[in-house]
Amino acid sequence: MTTASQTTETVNAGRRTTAPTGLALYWYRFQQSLSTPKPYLTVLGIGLWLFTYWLLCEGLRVDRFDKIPGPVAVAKDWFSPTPFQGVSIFTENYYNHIYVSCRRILIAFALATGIGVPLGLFMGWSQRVREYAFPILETLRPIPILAWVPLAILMFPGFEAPVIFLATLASLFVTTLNTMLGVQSIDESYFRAAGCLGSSNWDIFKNVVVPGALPFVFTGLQISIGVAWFSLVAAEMVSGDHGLGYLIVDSYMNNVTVPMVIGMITLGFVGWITSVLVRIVGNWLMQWHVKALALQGR
Amino acid sequence: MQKATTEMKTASTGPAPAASEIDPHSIGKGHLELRNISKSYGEEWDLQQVIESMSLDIEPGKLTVIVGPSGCGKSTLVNLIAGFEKPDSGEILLDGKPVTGPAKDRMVVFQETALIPWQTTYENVVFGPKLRGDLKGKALEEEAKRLLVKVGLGEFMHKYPLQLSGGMQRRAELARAIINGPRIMIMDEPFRGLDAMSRGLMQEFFLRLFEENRRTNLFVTSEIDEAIFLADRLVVLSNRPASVRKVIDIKLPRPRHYTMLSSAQAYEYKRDAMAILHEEAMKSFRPSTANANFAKSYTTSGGH
Amino acid sequence: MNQMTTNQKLHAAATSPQGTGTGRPLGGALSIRNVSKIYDPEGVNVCAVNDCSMEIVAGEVCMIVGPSGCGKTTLLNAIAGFHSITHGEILLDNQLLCGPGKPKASQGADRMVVFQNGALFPWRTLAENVAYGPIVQKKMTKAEAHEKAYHMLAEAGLGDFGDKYPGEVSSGMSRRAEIVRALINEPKVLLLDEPYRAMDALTKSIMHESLLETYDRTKVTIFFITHDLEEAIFLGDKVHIVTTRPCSLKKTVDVTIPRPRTYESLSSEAFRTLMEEVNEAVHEEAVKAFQAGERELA
Amino acid sequence: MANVAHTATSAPVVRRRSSFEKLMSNTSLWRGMLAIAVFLLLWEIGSRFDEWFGKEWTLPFIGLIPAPTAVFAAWLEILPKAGYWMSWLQSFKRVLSGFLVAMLIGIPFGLALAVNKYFRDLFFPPFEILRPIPPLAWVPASLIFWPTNEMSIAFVTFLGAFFTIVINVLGGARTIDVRYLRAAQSMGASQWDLFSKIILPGTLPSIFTGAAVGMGITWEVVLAAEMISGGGTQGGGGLGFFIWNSYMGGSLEQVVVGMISIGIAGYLSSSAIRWLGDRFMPWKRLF
Repeated sequence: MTTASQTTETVNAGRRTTAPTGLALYWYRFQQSLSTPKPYLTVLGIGLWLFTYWLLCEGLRVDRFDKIPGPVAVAKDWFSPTPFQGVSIFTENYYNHIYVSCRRILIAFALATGIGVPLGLFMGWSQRVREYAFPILETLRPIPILAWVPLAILMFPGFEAPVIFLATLASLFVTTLNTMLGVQSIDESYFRAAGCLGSSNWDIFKNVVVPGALPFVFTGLQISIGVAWFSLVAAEMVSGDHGLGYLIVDSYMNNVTVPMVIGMITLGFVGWITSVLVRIVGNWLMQWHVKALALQGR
Repeated sequence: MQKATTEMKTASTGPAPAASEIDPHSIGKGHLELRNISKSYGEEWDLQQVIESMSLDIEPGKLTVIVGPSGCGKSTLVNLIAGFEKPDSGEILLDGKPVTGPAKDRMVVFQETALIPWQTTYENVVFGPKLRGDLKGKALEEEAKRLLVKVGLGEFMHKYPLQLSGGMQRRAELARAIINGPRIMIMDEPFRGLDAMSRGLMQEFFLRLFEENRRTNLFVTSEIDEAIFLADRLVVLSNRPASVRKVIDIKLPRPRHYTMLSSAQAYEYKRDAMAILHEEAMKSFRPSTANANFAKSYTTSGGH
Repeated sequence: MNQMTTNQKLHAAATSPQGTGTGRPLGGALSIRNVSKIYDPEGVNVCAVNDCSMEIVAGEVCMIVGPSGCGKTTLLNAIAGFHSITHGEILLDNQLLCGPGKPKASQGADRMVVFQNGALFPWRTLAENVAYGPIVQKKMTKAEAHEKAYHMLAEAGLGDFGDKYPGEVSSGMSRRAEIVRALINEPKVLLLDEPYRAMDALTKSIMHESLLETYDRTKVTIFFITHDLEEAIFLGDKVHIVTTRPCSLKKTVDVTIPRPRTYESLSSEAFRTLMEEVNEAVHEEAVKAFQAGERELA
Repeated sequence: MANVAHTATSAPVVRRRSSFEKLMSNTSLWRGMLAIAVFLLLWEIGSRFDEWFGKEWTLPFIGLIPAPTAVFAAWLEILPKAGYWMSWLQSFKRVLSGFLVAMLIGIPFGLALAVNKYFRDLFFPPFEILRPIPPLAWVPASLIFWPTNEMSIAFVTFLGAFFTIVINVLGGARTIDVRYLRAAQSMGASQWDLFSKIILPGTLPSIFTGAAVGMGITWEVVLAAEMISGGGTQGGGGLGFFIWNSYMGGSLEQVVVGMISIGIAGYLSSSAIRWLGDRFMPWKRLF
């Protein structure tokens, strides 16, 4: 329905005869969209939200809101070479926090993927492996990651290992289950076809199980990286040393509110970037899937 | 079926004659005229002309079947007639009045099934009249039940659509359309997706329904056998952009029987229609001759 | 019986200039003798095939017509080695596939299956799909297999589409590619399980012509399951009509329409007479299946 | 699947197995139980290794964790105590309050986003900007903002569920088959009819999916918030605080008891949602 209304809008007037490519296509789409209210509403929406935020916290200084740093205060500190409250894009410790968090995420995500994907593949492929492993997984899964904090601190030495353990554990469950579902979703006839064509078990694993499960695996990885960030922040807040979660909670303890907000925004941004990266890698690995979806108009 | 006919008559003189199935305004009416309609989609550098200046008269009281190659624009045509979309140019008239949007005088039976899955079969059937309030309470209940029994779903009234077989879903959908008393029924490849055998049975069933009261009917399909078996008039469309290639009057006697399909006369019609269709299909199919065209029309809309 | 097989072999060898591959071992006589299959899920015994016997000579196109869900596919699965049988025996060129003491046939490249909804691996291009069999069977090197795949795709009119993924081409083309994928292994029997089910009549008719052309070129034995009588008569040398569940042989018709057949044969007198002859039997089974279906749901 | 056992000579006897027989022959059930039993056994051995063979035999990681039997004993001990059950109650109260508010605001907001194009263009971008911030990152800010601990926990809980629910409602409402809408339009449905009879029930499955996921997040958030905010200061408590307190008090058995308790609590709440889903969507549980 929406496609119909969109296309009628674009039909008229000076027709182009060749399809624009690459950036030109984006530029064309942008120009087209200028004739619809969408971009204006988007700008207005974000503007309105920022304005309300400013009005409540800084403009009118409404009771309680005045305790939260407003957009102007945050921006001033964030982009100042000599930040009032210690953190800005010019200070080294800001990048140090980002680096530490990202490193932890990278290790945790790599560990979870490295363990979870093969485990999930075998669980999906072999009924026997599934019947043994799945109940244990399902018993442990409802326990919130945060509940593991004391055990993690106890089992692993230092600051770094417990935090990574918690983030790994969280994404491990997601990755494993999605991979398993992915294998189970593969149509039986692919296995049969591969069998007919004379494949060995290893051929089937390599050529049917792995590629067939990939779309689900990457859906799982998208969720998994979100969950990893979620748990990382929690872990850093409870038992951390450096990292964005630590920055937030440390600022709170020291009663400096601006770095707290900077930490939140940075966290959102970095989290978003990582999930985009996972998607890009997924699309790159699954050309066949992307092309088929594109033709279906999705 | 004979019995059902008499029942219908008593229903019309019953307590609530209002706008039930035997609405005198709906039967025998439904003269649909398409005048020079065109429709296109797509980016401006890649404009797909789907329908090009098509004119067609659909006569009241007849079963007109439109047949054309897959992806030729039949579904777009249905959307235009039903009022879900508007043509770029040209006009569509129903009994002389222009079509402006969807309304109950043109009921569509969709491809696959469009029964609302969260309503039982019965709730689906009474959905329309209840919304409009033109048939209420006991009268509505009786009418709905009568129709459901007629389509052989008396026992399945309180089941959800997903609990029914494919054939049953199509019949429930027929009942849901009929109860609204449309002037013209638009069937958009309604039996697609059924296997060849249940399809044959559904065609017979549908014919019985039509032959009872001869409500104006527009039936869209891509199966030639189905088309010839059902039609009074057979409209053969060209490949995309769709336009009318030929109109064939099918003079097989009514009521029809499945054996008539293997009669010499039916084969005559079939040969005629096949020749055109095959030619049209080939236009877009042979990779060597029209590669690009083929890729477009068959890759994107091939299956559905 | 034996003699007939040899005759047929000679005949096939004489009339088929092998378009693809040289020295393909001819053969493919299938004997299905008193086969029964009883499913036993959850202790509810369902008889899918009951005492079904048929003889298929080498190089024949054998069509099985019956209502959907009648157990035809079970029969095919037994031949291909996906399922076991409960009773009876199946022989290929007088060699036991499955029978007493060996309920399940082993899967092998001498019997290739083309599946109902298509089972080209969506994550491989058409050429990679076709080349898959010879590569995993280690019959050819990767380069040889790919070369042959492109060659055979070109023969089937898919030369320009070798590098496309199955999701990018129409269902008709992917089905043709699937047949090519089967034929590259030079099977004795091609097992087709309602391959054109979801297609509209026109695409179907084109698919038929393409299959007939392939058959005329290779003379491979074809075991073709369908519920479309017209398709059966148009393609087949022999049409076996089977009853609704449990599946057993109801009627067999020899199709005498000369080959090569074109779509004009569809409107020939001979075709019409055959249709008239079989229609009754098929209609009867359809009604039975329909009534059984309604009963089951009520 | 695995009935190759049929020999080709066996006669086609029709025999139904009793439900007891079915249960006994349910291999996947037995395997699952066996796996869990082995898991518990290994855990027991691993953690008691040093008791049996001396301190130098303390295994890494697992040797530091209390054994299942010890946990069970601790659980039995704590089971009759009111404080333990108060923690349950506290946590449940927090989860429910945050979750319900998220549903009450999230569902209409999501539906409004789905139905009205302008509303979506206006409000969706800010929503998308805020969404990637993990809910726990809000904890300090909300501790500053809200006057009581209780309210700040509720607020963070609300945030955790809110984003998930809105995204699910929006996605669900926008993927409703256009043919249902068209069929209804043909039959003369007004805008309100379309909304109440098609869009709303059509979105229900996504609402419940969102609720189930949201419920999981809610538990995580409540637990974290309880642990971070120290829970107890204003009569807080809760299972998160129970765990933290036990940890501080050095009772590791109780920590594991807390973990298991909260696992059970989370499982119970998601089962409740599934049960409600079945109630509200009879057309979903067919066959």
